[in-house]
Amino acid sequence: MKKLAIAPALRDGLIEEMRRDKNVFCMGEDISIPGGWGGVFTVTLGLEEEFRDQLIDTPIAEAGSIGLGIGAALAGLRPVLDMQYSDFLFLAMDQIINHAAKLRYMSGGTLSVPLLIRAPVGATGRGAQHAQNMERFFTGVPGLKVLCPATAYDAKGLLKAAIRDDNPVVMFEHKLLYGSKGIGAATGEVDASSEIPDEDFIVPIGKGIIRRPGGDVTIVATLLMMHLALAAARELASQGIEAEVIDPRTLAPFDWPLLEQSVEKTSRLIIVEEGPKTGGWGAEVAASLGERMMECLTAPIQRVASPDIPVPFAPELENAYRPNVRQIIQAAESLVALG
Amino acid sequence: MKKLAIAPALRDGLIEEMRRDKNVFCMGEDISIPGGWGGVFTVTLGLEEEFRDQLIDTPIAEAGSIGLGIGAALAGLRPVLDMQYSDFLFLAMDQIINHAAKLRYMSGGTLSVPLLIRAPVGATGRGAQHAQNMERFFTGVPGLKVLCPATAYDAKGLLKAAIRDDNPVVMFEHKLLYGSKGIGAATGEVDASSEIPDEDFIVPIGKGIIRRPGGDVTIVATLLMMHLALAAARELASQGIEAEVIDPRTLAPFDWPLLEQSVEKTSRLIIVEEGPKTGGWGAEVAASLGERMMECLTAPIQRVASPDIPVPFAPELENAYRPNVRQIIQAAESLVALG
Amino acid sequence: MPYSTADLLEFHRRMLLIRKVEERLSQLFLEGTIPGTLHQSLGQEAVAVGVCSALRETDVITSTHRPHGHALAKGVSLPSFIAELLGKSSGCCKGRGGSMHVGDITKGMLPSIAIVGGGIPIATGVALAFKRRREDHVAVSFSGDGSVAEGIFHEAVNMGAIWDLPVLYVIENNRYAASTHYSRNTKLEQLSGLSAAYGIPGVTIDGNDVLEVYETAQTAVERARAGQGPTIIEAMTYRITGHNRRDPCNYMPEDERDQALEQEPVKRFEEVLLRDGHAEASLLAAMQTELESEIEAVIETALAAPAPDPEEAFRYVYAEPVES
Amino acid sequence: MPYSTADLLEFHRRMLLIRKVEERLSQLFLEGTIPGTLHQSLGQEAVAVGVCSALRETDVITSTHRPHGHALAKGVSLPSFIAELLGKSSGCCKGRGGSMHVGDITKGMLPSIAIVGGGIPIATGVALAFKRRREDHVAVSFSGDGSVAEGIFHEAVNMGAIWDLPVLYVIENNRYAASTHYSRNTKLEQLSGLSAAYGIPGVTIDGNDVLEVYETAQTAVERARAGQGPTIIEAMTYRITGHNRRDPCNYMPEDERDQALEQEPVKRFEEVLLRDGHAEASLLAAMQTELESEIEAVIETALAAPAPDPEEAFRYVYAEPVES
Ligand SMILES: Cc1ncc(C[n+]2csc(CCOP(=O)(O)OP(=O)(O)O)c2C)c(N)n1
Ligand SMILES: Cc1ncc(C[n+]2csc(CCOP(=O)(O)OP(=O)(O)O)c2C)c(N)n1
Ligand SMILES: [Mg+2]
Ligand SMILES: [Mg+2]
Repeated sequence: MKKLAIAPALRDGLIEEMRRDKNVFCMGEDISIPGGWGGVFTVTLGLEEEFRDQLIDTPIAEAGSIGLGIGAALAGLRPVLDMQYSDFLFLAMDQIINHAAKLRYMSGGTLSVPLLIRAPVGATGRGAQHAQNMERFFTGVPGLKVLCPATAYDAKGLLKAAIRDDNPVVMFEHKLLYGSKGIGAATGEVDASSEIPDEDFIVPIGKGIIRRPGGDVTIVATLLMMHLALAAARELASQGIEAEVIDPRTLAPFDWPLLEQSVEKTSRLIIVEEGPKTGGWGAEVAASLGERMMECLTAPIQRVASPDIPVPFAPELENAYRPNVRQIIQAAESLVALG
Repeated sequence: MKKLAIAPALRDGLIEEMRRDKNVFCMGEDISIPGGWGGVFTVTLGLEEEFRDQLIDTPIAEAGSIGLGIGAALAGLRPVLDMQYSDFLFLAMDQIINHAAKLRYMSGGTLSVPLLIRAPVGATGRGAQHAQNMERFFTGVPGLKVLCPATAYDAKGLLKAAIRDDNPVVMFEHKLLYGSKGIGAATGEVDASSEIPDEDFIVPIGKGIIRRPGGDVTIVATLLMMHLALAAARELASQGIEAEVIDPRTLAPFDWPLLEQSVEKTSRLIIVEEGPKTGGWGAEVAASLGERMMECLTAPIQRVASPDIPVPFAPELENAYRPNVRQIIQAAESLVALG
Repeated sequence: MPYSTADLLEFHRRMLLIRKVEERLSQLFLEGTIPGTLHQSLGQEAVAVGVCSALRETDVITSTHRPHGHALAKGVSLPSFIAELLGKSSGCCKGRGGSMHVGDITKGMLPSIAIVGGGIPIATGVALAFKRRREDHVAVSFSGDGSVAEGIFHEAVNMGAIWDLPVLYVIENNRYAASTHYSRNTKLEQLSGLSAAYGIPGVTIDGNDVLEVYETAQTAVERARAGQGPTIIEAMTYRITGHNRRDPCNYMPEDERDQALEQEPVKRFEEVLLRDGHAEASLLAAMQTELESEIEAVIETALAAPAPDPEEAFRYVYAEPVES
Repeated sequence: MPYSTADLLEFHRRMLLIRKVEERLSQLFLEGTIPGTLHQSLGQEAVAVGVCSALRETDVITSTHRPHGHALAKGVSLPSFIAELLGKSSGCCKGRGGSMHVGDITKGMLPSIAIVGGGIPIATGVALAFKRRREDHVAVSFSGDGSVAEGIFHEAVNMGAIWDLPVLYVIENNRYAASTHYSRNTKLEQLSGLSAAYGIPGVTIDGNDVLEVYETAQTAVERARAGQGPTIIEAMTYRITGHNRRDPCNYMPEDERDQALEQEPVKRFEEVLLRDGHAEASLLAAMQTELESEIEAVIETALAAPAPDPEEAFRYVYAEPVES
């Protein structure tokens, strides 16, 4: 056991998987330049020596790189693509959605695309084009899996599971949770580090976790928001409201049974999401739970999310963009007040 | 007044706007090649003579073309981009979402991007890459407007409104509704033609319409699904169930008051959407209505949508993909049965 | 290069197979038997056959919305190919793909890709895998003259070039992208000139001469297998049919079309075979009859095959989880 | 070209302004006064100043994540520029943009674009508008050596070329894209060689020589204004600072860095001015002092300016509806 932040935990995961299976390799911009940074967030730092043969520094060509990744995956390799910032995924949507996600289906099940794309999300003072939460654009795309680890344990475990999975997977990592001192470093007050077992382990894709049990209200959240939800739950407890915090860990597939059990118990649901409220992944959770569990709900499902605006630069505006603990507490109080 | 199908109604709209304002121009692949087709669905057919100067045939370069459109719009022109098939929008997501949608905000309101993108949607026997409904990917993107005309009147009126709008707009048109004999022609059994006034008119962006009044259940649907909803409503009426069919006509902005009034009356809501159910625009409608109107609902909000699969080729499979009248009727019956 | 008569007849047979299949498909489409759309490669058979004849089964190709010739030339079985176009579960993609997505990886063809340019990076990625595994296979990306304007062409070819990947970029220049003549969209005389941007060889050849195509492909394939990287091959040809079955081709000047019909590869090669005494007319006629009856038999079987079960529409979206 | 002493001093003043502003910004960033990130253009001032000096206010530029030099050279006012970096509502983008998105259309600069390559088609589209309106303005796209691998570069430059648009593609080759040397990602000796793919002129110049940059830009601008289409200008330069303020540049060989510091444009031009007798050292020192105190005053004002009101975060998402 050792305590690690997310960036080094991911690094360990890559090391283990690249050792285990020579078909695994990493591709991305600036991931293994000698004297460089090991990617913007240091995840591949120091790997160049042992894995010179399993690291490919690419030109700035996101669509092409992912396209090459798809080809390599179809041919039996297991590429792990580093996206620097998830906002750049918009450049590669065609390759991901029209190709990676569909080729298995289009081939009548004869092919598979074991591709992992790692993409950092979150607003961190960089303005509108390096800040988005992109989960909504991939959740619900048939053929894709979408992961959102909030802790170092999950980051490593899901990374390893994704590398071994035969499907295309997009893993979103939150910049404020890395705990890295990389060139894109952005300090979050949140500690996402975990005790990491020495043995090989994976976190199964599609299994959520109860981060904190409670009987009064269910709060579902991922990534940075999961940590804010926990902070809110602690404050709520001091007011006598026991929130159950559910971290689905993966958005596709989604652990419906876990959430349903929780809501059966609490009969109240809050979804917390970074990113514009309209059309976020939280909409699907609310719609789907509403469809199936309306009769157990004592109050409407609430979504705490960002306003429907591009991510602004100035810290005062960005703070108005990023959902906060106060809002989660208020949502919980108002639900409980409804009876 | 004359009766027109959607393709000729759009053509008339383009003619009127290009005559009215020389800053309006069309760009796209194969839109004005002499001896060609006027775009895949004939919308710009025959315009080359009068508007030689306002039609630009582009290379196959969707991201670049939209990028050029953005630049031209920033510089004061009003480009109308033709996408051939909306599936190709994935190639241009970066230009649309990272640039067109945000530049006004990023510039502190000093710039605007009056750009219209026309993009045909719908499954029509062409397999997984020429068939998607892309509305979900643009609805909820701050800065964008999203239009979905189901009739020729709305198509022309919304087109004209969009061209005059100072924001980037994506207009989805359904291939099975065009009524064109274009090279991509796909026969729909549905007649979407309308009586079109001779005078100048627009359909305001953000205003929905009640296509059929009814007191028992509200059905909200756009494009082809709106016509299926009407067909379902007619059959339901014969069973004594009066469905109110709401066509929001635009998904962003969305006419919430119209829908809310309807649901207040009927207390039951069905959303019909072509495209995978998970994460569709219907999720937002269900989540949002559920959040605000739970107490008026006598039954859970139902979504009738496609299964979570890529669009399959074989007609038998495609029919299982495309939501149908039967499913809408069943959803309505089950809601009414719940009391 | 010295060819045996048998070799030459085999080139001809392969081209004729494509020609006859496509002519028949066109009828099936007009009858309404083939759903969706249909992009034929009539007139372009020499490119598919010339290139694929220089490949092994283990080499992998990607194709486009116009993949029939490539599929048949690469060895996708006729029954599974026809069944796919008819949307049958016996199709090479079990009816999920259709005309624009035929392929069979066991024959070295990925499901073909109907997003213009979309297959170019994928072929390059397959080549990357070959190189990483030190296998001497090559990948071939077929794409049209229209595809070179897409950004993905540029990204992929550049990566193929800088990493010396074993891949051929075959640009099938049939003069038109849909209704648009290629000269409208480039300042270059020939699209092979694009190779200058990537520091790799680029050649323009007569794509209607099956032997020239074959020989050019062979050279490029050898280069690729030897680790010397990619080649751009621009094969000049002509689509002697519509972009799809609904296209009257009014944008093609009549004299251009007439000239193209003169130059079309099947007839041309037939003339060479007769002229040089490799075959009698009767032998060629017999070959054609044989092919036609094979095709008829295949179509009959395919028509009788069951459509996919709608209950099965949900299969094949995800691969099964792998045990860890 | 004959330059007056006043002209030469003006080139110097413009470069020095950028240099001094950026040095000061770096301190403000390290103190934590500037939020977010900071990409400086130290060492690249001659490109910004040389090119923008060949432009009119009505000409329009697009820039990148590294836009400070371009903004100041194009005439974005120092107060609104500094205020933007500090996230103030008096900023040129009212605090919505930040360091990577500065711009002011009234000075002919779009909000700069931090998606590598993203501004290239936009500049081309601005040029399209100029051409359609028969205005003789030009558009200039600034982008780095890293941007040429993006597909959007290819799509946009090709359209600029085939339609003879009045646009300059200025590739600021500072040798590195983030930590990656440009030679890793191309087989070409010089990136100007890419112009061969588009049938337009391409030149490589010493981007640290402000006069060479200016003259090259002038020629290309004249071509563009005359309707003769775009030019690719590769300006060789060097980033004598980190990619951003956190970068120790360990990937840069020491001798390469030392040499680059020798060649850096501000010092070089200063030496020329002194050598050729255009200025005394004291005059240059006075110029610097003046700039420094101007900058200090501007920073002081900006620091005292109010931050944007969070209630106002929702403004500027949509343009108001236009009456029909
Ligand atoms: C990205 C993309 N844009 C547009 C289309 C629509 N489209 C299908 S085929 C075609 C023309 C392709 O021309 P070319 O590459 O020359 O191939 P050819 O049809 O001549 O074989 C177009 C524009 C598409 N399928 N994909
Ligand atoms: C599409 C995209 N990919 C990656 C990045 C991350 N990134 C920011 S700057 C940079 C390097 C750019 O290099 P270059 O174009 O040479 O410009 P320079 O930084 O040298 O000015 C990268 C990779 C980005 N901003 N956009
Ligand atoms: Mg072609
Ligand atoms: Mg650079």
